[in-house]
Amino acid sequence: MPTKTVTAAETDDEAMKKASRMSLMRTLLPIVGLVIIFVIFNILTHGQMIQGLALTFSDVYVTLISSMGVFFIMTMGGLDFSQGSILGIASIVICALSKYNVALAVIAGVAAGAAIGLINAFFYVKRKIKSFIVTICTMFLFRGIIKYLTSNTPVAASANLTNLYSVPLLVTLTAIVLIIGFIFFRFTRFGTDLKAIGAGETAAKFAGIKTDKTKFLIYVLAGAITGFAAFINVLKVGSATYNSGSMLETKILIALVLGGMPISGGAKVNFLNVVVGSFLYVVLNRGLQMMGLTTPTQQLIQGIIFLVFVFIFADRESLTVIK
Amino acid sequence: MDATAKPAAKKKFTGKPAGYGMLVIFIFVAWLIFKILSPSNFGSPSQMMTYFNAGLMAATGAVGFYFVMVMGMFDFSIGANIMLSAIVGCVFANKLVQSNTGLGYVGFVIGCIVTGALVGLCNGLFYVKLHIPSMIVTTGLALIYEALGSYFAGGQLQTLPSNVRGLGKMPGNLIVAAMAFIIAYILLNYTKLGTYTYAIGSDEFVAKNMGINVDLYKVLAFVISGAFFGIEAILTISFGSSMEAQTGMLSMSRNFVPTMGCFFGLAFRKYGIPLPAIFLGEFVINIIFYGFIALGAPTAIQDVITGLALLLIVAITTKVRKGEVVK
Amino acid sequence: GSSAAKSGGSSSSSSSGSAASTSNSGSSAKSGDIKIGVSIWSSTDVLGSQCKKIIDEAAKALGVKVQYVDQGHVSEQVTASVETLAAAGCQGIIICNSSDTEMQSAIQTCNQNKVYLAQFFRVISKENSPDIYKAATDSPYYVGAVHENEVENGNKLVKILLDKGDRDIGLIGWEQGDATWLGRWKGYKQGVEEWNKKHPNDKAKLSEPQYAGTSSDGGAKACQALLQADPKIDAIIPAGGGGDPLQGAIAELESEGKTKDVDVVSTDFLPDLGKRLANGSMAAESGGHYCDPLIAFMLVYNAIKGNYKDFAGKFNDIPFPYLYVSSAKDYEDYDKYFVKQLPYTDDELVEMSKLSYDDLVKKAASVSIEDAKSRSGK
Amino acid sequence: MSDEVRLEVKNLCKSFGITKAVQNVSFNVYKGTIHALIGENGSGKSTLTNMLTGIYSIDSGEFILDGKKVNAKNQVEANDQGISIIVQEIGTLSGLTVAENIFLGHEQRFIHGGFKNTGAMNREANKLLKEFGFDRIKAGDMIDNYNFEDRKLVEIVKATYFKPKVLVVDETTTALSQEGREELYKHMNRVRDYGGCVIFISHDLPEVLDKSDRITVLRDGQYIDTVNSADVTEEDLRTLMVGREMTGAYYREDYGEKISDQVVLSVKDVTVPGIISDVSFDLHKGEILGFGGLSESGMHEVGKAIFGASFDREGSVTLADGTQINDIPTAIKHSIAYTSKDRDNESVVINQSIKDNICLPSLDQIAGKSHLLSDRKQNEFANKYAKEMSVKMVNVNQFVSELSGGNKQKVVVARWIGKDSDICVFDSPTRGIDIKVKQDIYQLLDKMRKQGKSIIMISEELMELIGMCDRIMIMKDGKINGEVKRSPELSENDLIGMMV
Ligand SMILES: Nc1ncnc2c1ncn2[C@@H]1O[C@H](COP(=O)(O)OP(=O)(O)OP(=O)(O)O)[C@@H](O)[C@H]1O
Ligand SMILES: Nc1ncnc2c1ncn2[C@@H]1O[C@H](COP(=O)(O)OP(=O)(O)OP(=O)(O)O)[C@@H](O)[C@H]1O
Ligand SMILES: [Mg+2]
Ligand SMILES: [Mg+2]
Repeated sequence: MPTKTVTAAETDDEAMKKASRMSLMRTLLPIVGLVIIFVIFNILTHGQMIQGLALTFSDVYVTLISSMGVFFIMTMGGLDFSQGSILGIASIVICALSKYNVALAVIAGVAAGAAIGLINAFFYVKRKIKSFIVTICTMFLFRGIIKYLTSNTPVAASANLTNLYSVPLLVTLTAIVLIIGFIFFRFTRFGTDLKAIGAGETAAKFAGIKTDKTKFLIYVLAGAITGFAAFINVLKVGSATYNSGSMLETKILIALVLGGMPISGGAKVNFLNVVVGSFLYVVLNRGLQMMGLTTPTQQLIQGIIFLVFVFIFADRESLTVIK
Repeated sequence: MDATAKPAAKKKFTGKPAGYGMLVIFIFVAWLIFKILSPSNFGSPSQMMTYFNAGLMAATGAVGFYFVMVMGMFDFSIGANIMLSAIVGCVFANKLVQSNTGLGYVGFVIGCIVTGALVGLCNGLFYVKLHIPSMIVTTGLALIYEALGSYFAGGQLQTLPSNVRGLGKMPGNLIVAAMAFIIAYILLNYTKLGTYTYAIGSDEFVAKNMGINVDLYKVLAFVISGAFFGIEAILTISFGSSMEAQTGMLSMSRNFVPTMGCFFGLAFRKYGIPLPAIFLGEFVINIIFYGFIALGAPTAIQDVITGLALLLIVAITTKVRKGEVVK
Repeated sequence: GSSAAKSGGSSSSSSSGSAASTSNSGSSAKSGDIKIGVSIWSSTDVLGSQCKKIIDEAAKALGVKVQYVDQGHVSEQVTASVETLAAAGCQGIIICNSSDTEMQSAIQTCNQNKVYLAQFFRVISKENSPDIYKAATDSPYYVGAVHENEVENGNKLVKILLDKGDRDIGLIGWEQGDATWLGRWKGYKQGVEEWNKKHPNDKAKLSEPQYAGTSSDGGAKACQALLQADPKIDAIIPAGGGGDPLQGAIAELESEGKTKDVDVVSTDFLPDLGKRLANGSMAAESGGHYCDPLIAFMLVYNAIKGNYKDFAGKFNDIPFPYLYVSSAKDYEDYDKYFVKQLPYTDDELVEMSKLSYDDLVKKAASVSIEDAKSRSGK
Repeated sequence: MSDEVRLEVKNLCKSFGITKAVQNVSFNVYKGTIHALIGENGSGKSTLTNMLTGIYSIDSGEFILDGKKVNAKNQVEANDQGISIIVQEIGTLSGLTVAENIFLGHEQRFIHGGFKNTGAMNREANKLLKEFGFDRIKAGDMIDNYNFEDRKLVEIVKATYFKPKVLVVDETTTALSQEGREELYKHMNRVRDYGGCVIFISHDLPEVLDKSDRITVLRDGQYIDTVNSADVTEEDLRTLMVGREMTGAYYREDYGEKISDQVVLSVKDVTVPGIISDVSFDLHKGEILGFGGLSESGMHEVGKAIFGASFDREGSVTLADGTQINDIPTAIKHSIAYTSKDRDNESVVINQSIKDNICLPSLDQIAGKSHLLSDRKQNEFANKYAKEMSVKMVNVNQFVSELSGGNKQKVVVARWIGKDSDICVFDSPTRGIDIKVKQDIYQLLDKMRKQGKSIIMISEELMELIGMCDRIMIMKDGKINGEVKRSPELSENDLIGMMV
C-alpha cells in the first residue's frame, strides 16, 4: 500500500474536478450513443423505426425487467447466468396455471423464479461457490427440466391470460417495476448497501451491512423479478417452449455492458445503465434486422458495433485488473 | 493485510492420493448405483469404455481452457470457435482429400488447430488491447466468428470425407485426446508457462512486478485454449462427421460442457490433479448420463444431470471458509 | 451469384449471401414496392438456406423485396420477428413458427398492422388450439398454411421399416416439443400401433426418443446411447433436424460396424444419399419440402396484390407432399431436379404467381420428382 | 562500514500528475551498510525505491550501482542487476509452490530444451531454505500452506539468495512479529557482512536507530539530510522529518484520574478457537483500555470478538443493559464502533466515496422516518463529520482509494463519530500514519474519553499504549498475560516482559 503526503491532496483539486467531469461524461455517453444510434437507424430504415415505435420496442419490456434483477446482482459483484432458465421455468408455471386463475399464475411464476434464485443463493452464499459456476450449473439444470416439461407439447397459456395483452398494459407494468426498482435503488439504503458490497464486501460487513443476507435476498429477488418478466413474456408469446428464454442471460449481459455498467459492480454503477442498455440493445438488434441484411452480415456488424460501443462506453478506469 | 491469515501448514490427507481417491469413489459409486438398477444393459467394461470416450471431446477442450480459467478470464466464444475450426478443417480436408488421401488428414488436423489457435489469438489480442473484460469481448467476437463460419460454410452441410474420419472412434480419438492431455500436462507442469499461468491467476500486479509479461502470457493462454478447442473440433466433427454453421449465438450451447469440465479442474486443483480431474469428471458425468439412458429416462435429463452432478461435486470439494469473499 | 442461381448451376457457397442483396435492390416496375418478410428459424443452415435460395429466386423473378429474420425457434424471438418485419414495412410475412401459441401473437400483430401472414412447414392444429385456429380463421390477414402432413410422413417411414422386417426401432428427435417433430413422432407411434394390432405375435417396438439437437455429434451421441441401452436395435429413425443428426447417426453406425444390421430412414436429404441407398446404409428418405415456403410466398404475394381475397372466416389449409426416395435411381432424379437446380425456372415462377388460388393449391399438391422431370423436359 | 560508494542516487525526480513525489534527490549508499530511509508518509520513500527496482519509471536522474547505471523495467531485471526488494504486502503468489515463488522470473536456469526441471528446482530451493535455517519450509509445498510470517521468510530467501548488491526492505517490519523481525535483521546483517547494502525503510525510529548505520531523511519528496545513526537521537530525527519542533501535547498528559466504576461492557470467557482463549475483562465508562502484545498474540481478535465479527466465538460480550453482542449489526446498533488494523479491507470500502463510507452505518438514521435517502441528506451528514475530523479531500464524493492512509483513518473515525458511538474499539489506529496525524488522533481519543466514551485501543506500539491508556492488558498466546495501570513510571520494558 503506497502511502503519501497530506499536502498532495490539495494539489489534486483540479485533477479531481476533471475526474468528476469524466465520470459525468461516462454516464451521459451511452445516452448520447443511444440517441445517435436511434437516429442513424431511422435514417437507414427510412423512418420505419419511429413509425412502428411500439413494434420496435416490443422486445424491450422483458429485457428491461429482467436486466434490473441482474443489475442488482452485478452491482454487488455477482453474476447470474441462469436468467434464461428462470424465465423459461416461470413461463411454464404461468402458462400451466393460467387456466385456473391469472393472479395465481403470476404469483406462482414469481415464486418459481424466486425459488430458482433461492437455489442459486444457497450454493453461492451458503456453500461459497462462485456465482458464475453456480448459475451456469443451474442454467443447465433447469434448461433440462424445461425441456422435459415441454417434451410432448409446448405449454400454452389460456386465453384468460393472453387476452390481457395490450401495449399500454405492458408499458405500465414495466414502468411500475422499473420505478419501484429505481426508488429502492436510489433513495433507500438498499442501493447503497449493494454498491458497498460490490466495492468491498469485507469492509461493507464491518460497516454493519448484513452482507450474506443481502446477497441471499438479491438472488432470490432477481429470480422473482425475472419470474415477473416471464408474465410479460407469456402475455406476448402465449406459450412456453423448450427454448423459452434461452440466451436471455447473454442478452442481459450485453445490454447492461452496452449501458455502461462496470462488470465488477461497485460504486460506479448507475440505474441508468439498465434503461439505456436495454434500449440500446433492442434498437441495435431491431435496427440491423430491419435493414434487411443477411443474417451473417447482420451479425458481423452487430459484433463489431458491440465491441466498438463497449470500447467507448465501458468504464475501464475503475477496473484496476481487467479479467 | 492480516497477519493472522492462516495457521501454519498442517498435514492431513491431501494431495494427489486424496484427489484421485475421491474421483475413483465418484466413479465407483455412480457405476454401482446404475449397475444395481440396470444390470443388463449398463456398465460392462466395453460400455464403460464407451462412456469414457463420450467425455473425451469436451475434456480435451477443457484442458486447454483451463489455462484461461486459471488466469481468471473467461471465454464465451468456445462454441463459435469449435464450429468455425471444424468447418475450416473440413473444407481443407475436402480440398486435399481429392489430390492425395494422406493429405486429407493433414489438412484437416492443421486446419482445425490453426483456426482454433487464430481464434484464440484474436480473443487474446482484443482482450489485451481493448482492455475490455474477457467475458464481454469474447461475446462480441463470438457473433463475428459465427458470421465467418456461416460465410465459410455457405449454407452447406460441411461433411468430412469418409476416409478422414478415423479420429472419431477408437483408437484415433483416444490417441488425439491422450496427446492433447500430455501436451497440456507438460505445458502446465514442465514449462514456465504453467508457473506464470498460476502466478497471473494469483495476483496480476505482483506477477507484473516480478517481470512477467502478463499481457503476453494472457494472449498465449487464449492461443493455447483456442488450439485445444481446435482439437476438440477435430474430435467433434470426426465423431459426428459433419458440422453446420450456426448463427444467432446458437453456437453458445457448445460452450458449457467444456466449461463444466474446467470447473472440475479448478475444483481439484488443490489436490494437484486439475487435468486428470477434467477427464475423470467428464467420465463421471457420462456414466451417470448413460446410466439414466439405460434406465429409459428421457434425454432431457442429460442437462439436469450435468448441472446437478457438477454443482454437487463442486459443493463437496469446496471447503466453506468463513469470512472468505466469493464473487 | 445471381446468374448462377438463375441458370440453375451448382449451389455455390456465395450465392446465398449475394442473392439477398440482389433481391433487395431488384426493382420491377409493377411490384417494386412489395416487401415480404420471412420469419425463419435460420436462413443459414442447410434447409434454411435452401428455402432462402428458392424464395430469393422467386422474389427476383417477381421484383419483390424480401427480408429475413432468423428467430431460432425461440418462442419470444418468433413473435418478435413478426413485429420486426411488420415494423420494417413488410406488407406480407411468411413464417415458420415453433408452436401454435406463437401464432396468436403473430396474427394479432398482423391484424393490427394490416400485414398478410402465411405459415410454412406448419399449420395451426384445430384440435389442440381451437382458440388460435378460430383467430386465424376470423382474421382477414391470415392467408393460410402450407405444410406437410407430418403424421402421415412418420407413419409411412415406419411402415417402410416394418416391411423390411425391422422390429426394434430407435428414435432420434432433435428438440423436445418441436411441432414438426411431435407430428412425425405421432406418425411413428401410429404406424407401430397399427402394425402391432395386425400382428399380435410379431410385435414391433419403438424406443424412447433420444434428442440430438441439430448437430451431427449430437446425432452420433444419441445413436450411441440408443445402441448402448438396447444392442438389439435393428432400425433407427433420425427424425430430422436439418441433416446433421442423421449424418452423425450414420457415422456412428459405420464406426460400430452396424451399417448392415441397422436400417435407417429419415426426412432429411444427404448429399451422398444415392450412394447410401445403394450400399444399404440408408433405407429410405422423404424430403423436398424446401419448396413449401415458395407456395406460402406466392400466397402472400397474391394477397398483397389483391388477387386473393376474403380470408376472414376461412382457414386455407394447403397440404404439401413429401417426396420419397428409396432407391439409388430415385435419388439420381431428385439430385438432378431438386439439388443441382431449382425445380422451377424464373419463367415458371412468374407463371406460378399468376395462378388462381385453387390452381396454386393444385400446383403445390403436384410437386414431385416426375413433375419436375417432365417440366424440365419441355 | 566502508567509504566505498556502492549505490549513487543522482538528481532523481518523479511526478505523478501534479504531485511531485520525488524532487531532485541525491545521496550515496556505501558498501556494507544498512542505510535507513525515513520521512513522513508520502515523503517519497517508496517511490524512490520503486524506481530503483523498476516498478516505476524514472522521470529524470539516475541510480548508479558500482559505476553502472541501473535501468531495470521490473523486479526480475533489477535482480539481474543486483537489486532486490522485500515489500510490506504479501510478495509471494498463492497457487505456486515455495520453489516456484523463490525462482519466479528466474526459471531459465532450470529450463533445458523448453522443459522445466521441477526436481532440480525443488532441490535447489530446499538447499537454500536449509542454508537460511528455514528447514521447516519445504520447497515442493504450495505456498498457500504457509502463514504470513513463513511466506515473508520465503521472500527473504527469494530476495537474498543470489547475494544482491542492494537489498530494499520497505516497511516490512511493521507486518512481522518480533521473531520475524529478528530473522529479517539477521539477514539484513548478512547482506551487510558480505559487502552488500540494505536500504531500510521504517517508521519505527528506535528500530531505525538500532539497526541502521546511516539515515537519509526525506520530506515532501525532497532530500533533507543524511546522518550517522550513532550521532543522532530520536528527537533529532523527528525534527528533521517534520521540519519543525513538535508543539502541544503528543499523548494525553493527565495521571491519577480515577476510572469510573460504571461498567459499560463486560467480556466473559471469550474464546475463538485457535486464536484466543478465555479472555475476560470489563470496560468502564470514560476509560481507555489498551491491549498490547505481539502481533500473533490474539489481541487483534479481541477487537473483532467485541464487535461481533469473530467466527466461532464462544463466551459472552454483554453491555451494561444486558444486551448480548454476537454480530456486527447488533454491535453497531448498540453504539459500538470498530476500526480494523486492516484498514483498506476491513475499515473503509476503498472503492467508494467518502460520503458513502461515512454514511454507511448511519443510513437508517439519515433516512429518518420516511426511510428515503437523498443526496442532500447524505452530503450534509458526510460533510459535517468529514469537516469535524478535518479530512483532507476535494469533496465528499471523492473516492477513498485516492486518500492518504491518515485521511482514510480519519474517514473511518468520522463514520463512528457520526454514529455517535459510545464504545469505540480502535485496532492499530495509528498504523502507518505519520506523527502529525498521530497527534491529531491522540488528541481526539483524549477528547472522546473526556466526553464519557469508552475506548479500547489495540496497538503494537507500546509507547502509545503507555501514553494513552488507563489500563493496559498484555496478551500472550491468546490469553491475557498481565494488566498494568496508568502511571508515569511505566516503561516499555515493563510490558515487554509480559509479552514474550
Ligand atoms: N494512486 C494514486 N492516484 C492518485 N493520487 C494518489 C494516489 N495515491 C495517493 N494519491 C494522492 O496522494 C496524496 C497523499 O497520499 P499518501 O498515501 O502518500 O498520503 P500519506 O502521506 O500516507 O497520508 P497520511 O500521512 O495521512 O498517512 C493523497 O492526497 C492522494 O490524493
Ligand atoms: N501511483 C501513484 N500515483 C500517484 N501518486 C503517487 C503514486 N505513488 C505515490 N504517489 C505520490 O507520491 C508521493 C510519495 O509517495 P510514496 O509512496 O513514495 O511515499 P512514502 O514515503 O513511501 O510514504 P509511506 O511512508 O506512507 O510509505 C505521495 O504523495 C503520493 O501522493
Ligand atoms: Mg500513508
Ligand atoms: Mg511507502
